[in-house]
Amino acid sequence: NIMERKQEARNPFYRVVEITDETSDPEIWGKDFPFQYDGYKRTVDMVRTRFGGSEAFPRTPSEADPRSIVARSKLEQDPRLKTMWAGYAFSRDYRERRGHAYMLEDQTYTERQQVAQPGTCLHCHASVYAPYKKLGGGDLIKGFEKMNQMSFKEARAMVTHPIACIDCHDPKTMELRVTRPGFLEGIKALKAHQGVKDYDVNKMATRQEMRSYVCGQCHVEYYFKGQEKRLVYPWQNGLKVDEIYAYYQEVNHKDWVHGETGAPMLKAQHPEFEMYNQGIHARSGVACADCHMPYKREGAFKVSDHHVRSPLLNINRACQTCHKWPEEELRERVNIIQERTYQLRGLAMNALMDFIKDIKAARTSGASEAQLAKPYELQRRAQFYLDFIESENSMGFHAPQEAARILGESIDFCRQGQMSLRPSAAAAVSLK
Amino acid sequence: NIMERKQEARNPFYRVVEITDETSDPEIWGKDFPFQYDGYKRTVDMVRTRFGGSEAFPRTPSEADPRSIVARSKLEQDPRLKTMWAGYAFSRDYRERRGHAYMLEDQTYTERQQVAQPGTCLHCHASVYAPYKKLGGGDLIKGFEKMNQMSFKEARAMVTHPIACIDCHDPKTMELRVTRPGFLEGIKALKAHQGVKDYDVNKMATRQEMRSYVCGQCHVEYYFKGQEKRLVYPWQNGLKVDEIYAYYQEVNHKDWVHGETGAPMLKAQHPEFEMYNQGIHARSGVACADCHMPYKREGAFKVSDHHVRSPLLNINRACQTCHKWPEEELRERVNIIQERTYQLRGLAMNALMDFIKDIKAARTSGASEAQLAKPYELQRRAQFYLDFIESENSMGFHAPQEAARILGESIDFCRQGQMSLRPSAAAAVSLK
Amino acid sequence: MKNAAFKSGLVLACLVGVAAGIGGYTFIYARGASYLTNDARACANCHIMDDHYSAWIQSSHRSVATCNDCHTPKGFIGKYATKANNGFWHSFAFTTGRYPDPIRITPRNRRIAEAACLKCHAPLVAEIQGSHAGPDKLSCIRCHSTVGHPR
Ligand code: HEC
Ligand code: HEC
Ligand code: HEC
Ligand code: HEC
Ligand code: HEC
Ligand code: HEC
Ligand code: HEC
Ligand code: HEC
Ligand code: HEC
Ligand code: HEC
Ligand code: HEC
Ligand code: HEC
Ligand code: HEC
Ligand code: HEC
Ligand SMILES: [Ca+2]
Ligand SMILES: [Ca+2]
Repeated sequence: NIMERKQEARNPFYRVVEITDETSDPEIWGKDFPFQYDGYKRTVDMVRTRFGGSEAFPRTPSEADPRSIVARSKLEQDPRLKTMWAGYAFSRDYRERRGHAYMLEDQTYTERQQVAQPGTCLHCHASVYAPYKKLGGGDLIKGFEKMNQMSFKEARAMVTHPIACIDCHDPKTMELRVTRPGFLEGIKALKAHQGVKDYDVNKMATRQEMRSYVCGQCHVEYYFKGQEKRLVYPWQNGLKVDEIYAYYQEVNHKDWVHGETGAPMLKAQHPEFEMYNQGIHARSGVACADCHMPYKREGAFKVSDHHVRSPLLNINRACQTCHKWPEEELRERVNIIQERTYQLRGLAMNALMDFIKDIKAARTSGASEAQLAKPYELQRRAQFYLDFIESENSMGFHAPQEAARILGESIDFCRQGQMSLRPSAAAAVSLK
Repeated sequence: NIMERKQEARNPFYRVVEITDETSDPEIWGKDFPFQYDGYKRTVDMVRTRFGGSEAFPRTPSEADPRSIVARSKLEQDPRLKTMWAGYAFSRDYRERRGHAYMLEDQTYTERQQVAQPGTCLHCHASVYAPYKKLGGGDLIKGFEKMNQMSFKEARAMVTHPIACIDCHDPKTMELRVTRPGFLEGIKALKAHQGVKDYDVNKMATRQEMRSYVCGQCHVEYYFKGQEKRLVYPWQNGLKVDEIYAYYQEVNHKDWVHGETGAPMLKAQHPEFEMYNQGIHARSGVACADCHMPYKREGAFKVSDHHVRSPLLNINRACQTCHKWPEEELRERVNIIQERTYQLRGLAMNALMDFIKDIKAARTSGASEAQLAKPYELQRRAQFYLDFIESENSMGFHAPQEAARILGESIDFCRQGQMSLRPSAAAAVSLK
Repeated sequence: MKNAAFKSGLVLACLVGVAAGIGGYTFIYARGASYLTNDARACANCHIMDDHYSAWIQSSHRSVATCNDCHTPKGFIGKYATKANNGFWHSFAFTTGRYPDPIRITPRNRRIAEAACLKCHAPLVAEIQGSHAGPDKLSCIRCHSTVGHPR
């Protein structure tokens, strides 16, 4: 009713409880900000879209894994993934992502844990801000470094909540802030590369940038560096797949050795932030939050929808502020982009399977390490490029042409790799 | 002065001379529509952009070719094109397109004419509307069929002007109309495929559609069918490259036999209309004319800029009404799309060169027709896909992701073709 | 569909005088009288029009066209009929909070806005309009949708 509406308009931030920099529990924050808290809680919803969202699969809880509902297994949807990641934990269990509410339990119970994992993992799956500071005696980075070196089990005992308000917000001003060392250091390296010295994201970023940076804290490619298992975002040369690959070549890192070919491999994980930055929306200053947390009218004032989810489940608010097209049309536009990406991804996947088969054949017919050097480098590269799209969660939408370009190159690397293992068409005859 | 403007305003189409359906000469139309005529004449300008526009190259006129200025040779820019089109007229002379004013002379004097060409060619390079009707005794289609079967020389004598007003406009109402049999029949076949019976473009198209269809009269892929050299637009299955290729397979057409490999080839030509239709602008109802003939203020009126050219030479009018970004930013956006396309196009071109080399090698080392069947089909397909982007004149802009997807597939076809010519990695050893 | 039936049902209810209840209160409260003026601020009485108001302030038209110039048709009758219609539905929607967000222009009001351009620009576009009529008339909004309030 109108009376209320005018009321609300006057005092948006009416506090009932005090919140400190130690308050991890979102329920407490929720007392002051009920609208946001309500949205936040709704991230438990599981609804599918053609390529996104998530689907609830019931399972019988076990001692080891008490979850009665999990997201769909990507490995079962496309068994080629098992060959792609042979010898790596991802070949055991890899599922569709789902809402933020699940991040901690999904990480705790994934079968990937059957391989010993470090405490580092929690950086992106739990509300670690307060725990880090506690562990570091007030020093965030120290705490981060300590937890990285613990075992997952050990570290897991120190956290309680999945991502919470405190991980993105300053409790006093409610302004956005970056709390993740991985991003603090990653963006600093990136800016340095771009010629900006000593970049401090929390001091120097614009508000609109922060609306993406808070997501970039986790939705990025990463690796664990050295014995200290330090979490590093490989952005020193830039955010493009080619620049990231170049970085890994320089530091000569490998995540694992391929189980079927023996090549030194790299795993790409959810480079949403990197791919988004190659797209037209990023260039247009559109932030992750604009689409994934669009404004929502609650009474007289607008709040950000904290039910972070697929924008396709919320097209009116997520897209129609900027695009006056009917909902159906917008859905179809996304669909065209995603289907195109999916088709090319399928071709790249086939090329990779052929290539892996060839390397295996070459090894069994006694190819030397020297002969395998080139194929190995090509598999490493082809697969990283393909994985960069496979593990990116928008099926190409965040940067349609770039996604297609990367897949095209991946195909080329695979096929050239196969070629390098075969005698030339002419030579074939003169072979012994 | 104001008084006059008011005058003009009341009857925009104030005529000083009468124009009939036989009036081919644009100068006469220009008396009634000076603004449009002025723009039309300016298509002689030659200005470059990174990938478009055109550049004036002086040459010493000869008996055979009196032109003192020509556009840059694409064959010299990238000699791989000569190998790609070996054995076909395009390997002799292929230049950058330039303004409409040049269409007739460029066609008349291209060295491609050293191979006998049919009268059909004129369909898209001259104002043939009146000549067709004359030749057909009032029947456009009859005239078209007759001219197709003449030699180029013979037919050339029947036309005087490059494209003129009459080719796109109804002289009475000045409304747009399609005058080209190739498009009339092509769009009819396409609509039939989409379930629309007896489609008559001049009766059934919306005005906005016509703002693209008039361009689709010529900026399309085509081939000459049978002995009658009938001009046909291969749209029976749709406008996508895959659908067009499928059509050529069905009618089992070939443009020429490849000079170095002996494969039965297809040539793709300027599929602007087809590619544009795969892009976001077409979906958004943006017409060719919106970007290539944007409105322009002339005195008291807005008129369509009849200086048809690269929008990058006119970003302010061509783009900024819809996109409120700075001119530099818009140029950069196009550049990013085009550079990405260009990079992938380079990779596809290399793949094709490798493939052609392999087929040649296989032939010299005595491969049988049977062994060559598969490589031939793959070269035909790979090359048609690559050519579909190479000969499309926006370097990917009209449909960025689709362009990348097509190039990605082209690479895959080439590399698989190479593979098909080589013994398997394992088999290699057991070879004799 | 359901919504439509609902609306008509409500229109009836108003005739019976319920409107005097909610509608009436809103009318006075939201300075309904000013709704009948050409003052753009009248529209901004509703916070949900704020965005458009502040955008309009920055638009090329702020000094030349008010909301009503673009959102009401030519002529006295049409103008006030539309105002009554929008006024009622906007008040109603506002009071009940039943409306799409972001707000979407209705086809009717879109046509009105289209036509409004010609109120002032007819001469300028006479030539590009040419002999076209009806659905084939040039849509201005296709290219100039933001002249009144940039997005
Ligand atoms: C212009 C709108 C837009 C922007 C900006 C955007 N996204 Fe997305 N995002 C989408 C769409 C559309 C999808 C596809 C959703 C689907 O397939 O259901 C998507 C998918 C995703 C997914 C998978 C969601 C799911 O339900 O599976 C994640 C995760 C994601 N985006 C994160 C990000 C991050 C992080 C950023 C910023 C770095 C970002 N997005 C920027 C529109 C956007
Ligand atoms: C602390 C790390 C972290 C931060 C910060 C973060 N995310 Fe996530 N996000 C995750 C994890 C982990 C998952 C997967 C949870 C699971 O599958 O159990 C996820 C899932 C998602 C999904 C998929 C939801 C679904 O229903 O499928 C979307 C969309 C998403 N995040 C977007 C965002 C956006 C937008 C932001 C910033 C506003 C953001 N995330 C910030 C870690 C994070
Ligand atoms: C840099 C941030 C980051 C780190 C570090 C990280 N994750 Fe995640 N994780 C994410 C994001 C973002 C998602 C959601 C997007 C997706 O599923 O691709 C996710 C999804 C998941 C999921 C659900 C989907 C799936 O893969 O089955 C599991 C399980 C998971 N992570 C386990 C782990 C484990 C185990 C580790 C440590 C070895 C780890 N994560 C480290 C960010 C991270
Ligand atoms: C993944 C990051 C993330 C988490 C977690 C998060 N928020 Fe936010 N929140 C945002 C973003 C992004 C905005 C928009 C800020 C801006 O526009 O400057 C926002 C805005 C807000 C605002 C300002 C008003 C509004 O709605 O725009 C409040 C209040 C708020 N959040 C409260 C909360 C509370 C309470 C929680 C926990 C229940 C929470 N947030 C959790 C990202 C987050
Ligand atoms: C805050 C504004 C904003 C939001 C929100 C937004 N977009 Fe966009 N979108 C843009 C801009 C700006 C462009 C670039 C074209 C331009 O400059 O007009 C664009 C371009 C696009 C394109 C064409 C580019 C391409 O990659 O093909 C598509 C499709 C698109 N948006 C879909 C969406 C969808 C779907 C959503 C919601 C999930 C969305 N947009 C949300 C502003 C936005
Ligand atoms: C949204 C704007 C837009 C639309 C719509 C559009 N084009 Fe283009 N077109 C461009 C741009 C930008 C280029 C690149 C120009 C350059 O590289 O200098 C281009 C390039 C071209 C070129 C090469 C021009 C040159 O100078 O080399 C031709 C020919 C062309 N377009 C024809 C068409 C046709 C025919 C249609 C409709 C079927 C069409 N275009 C639709 C924007 C557009
Ligand atoms: C009768 C056939 C025909 C029609 C109709 C036609 N074109 Fe062309 N167009 C050509 C030919 C032929 C050339 C190349 C001329 C040359 O290179 O000598 C050309 C060149 C161009 C160029 C390149 C100009 C430059 O400076 O590089 C553009 C842009 C273009 N056309 C756009 C259009 C648009 C837009 C339309 C419709 C409004 C259109 N054309 C209608 C045949 C046609
Ligand atoms: C279906 C319409 C169409 C037909 C038929 C056609 N052209 Fe063209 N031609 C074009 C268009 C459009 C362009 C400009 C775009 C480009 O250059 O790719 C062009 C460009 C040219 C050019 C200038 C650029 C170049 O290729 O060097 C020459 C020369 C030319 N055509 C010769 C011919 C000859 C000879 C024939 C007959 C064998 C012919 N054309 C048949 C539409 C056509
Ligand atoms: C390649 C096609 C083409 C040619 C050739 C052409 N026009 Fe146009 N003309 C157009 C298009 C497209 C429009 C926009 C029509 C519409 O919006 O309905 C147009 C519009 C017009 C208009 C309406 C007012 C305006 O400017 O929008 C006039 C008058 C006109 N042209 C005169 C001419 C004259 C005179 C010539 C010859 C000197 C000519 N045209 C040649 C395509 C062409
Ligand atoms: C009549 C309106 C109109 C004109 C003129 C226009 N555009 Fe667009 N453009 C759009 C629409 C609509 C979209 C799709 C996104 C959306 O819905 O906002 C778009 C999308 C884009 C995109 C993003 C899609 C992609 O392929 O990455 C770019 C870049 C773009 N336009 C550039 C241009 C350039 C450059 C010009 C001028 C040569 C131009 N546009 C002319 C309306 C227009
Ligand atoms: C009583 C509060 C209020 C006032 C005063 C108001 N509006 Fe609105 N307006 C609304 C609401 C609520 C909506 C959403 C209605 C819907 O979409 O059903 C709306 C929607 C609109 C729309 C888009 C939906 C449609 O009906 O086409 C337009 C246009 C509009 N208003 C213009 C105006 C103009 C012009 C004025 C001033 C003459 C004005 N409004 C004054 C509350 C108001
Ligand atoms: C110069 C003309 C013009 C003026 C002045 C103008 N508008 Fe609009 N308005 C439009 C047009 C055109 C649209 C339709 C935009 C579209 O559909 O893309 C529109 C749409 C709207 C909408 C529907 C939502 C949307 O954005 O599409 C609202 C609400 C609205 N106007 C309110 C107002 C208010 C309030 C004012 C005065 C502060 C105002 N307008 C002034 C032309 C104008
Ligand atoms: C009440 C009269 C009036 C109405 C109604 C009106 N205009 Fe205008 N418009 C003007 C005047 C006067 C100017 C010149 C103002 C200036 O130069 O800043 C103008 C300027 C413009 C301009 C050039 C400045 C710019 O924003 O690019 C455009 C385009 C325009 N109008 C389009 C429209 C469209 C489209 C509509 C309908 C949605 C419309 N106008 C409705 C009076 C009007
Ligand atoms: C296809 C895009 C398009 C459409 C549709 C369109 N315009 Fe424009 N309009 C333009 C462009 C481009 C300019 C800039 C012309 C210039 O700068 O010379 C313009 C300029 C204008 C101006 C400012 C003229 C000046 O310089 O003062 C007005 C007023 C205007 N248009 C009104 C309209 C009206 C009214 C309609 C509908 C009948 C309309 N426009 C339809 C593209 C369009
Ligand atoms: Ca990694
Ligand atoms: Ca052809």
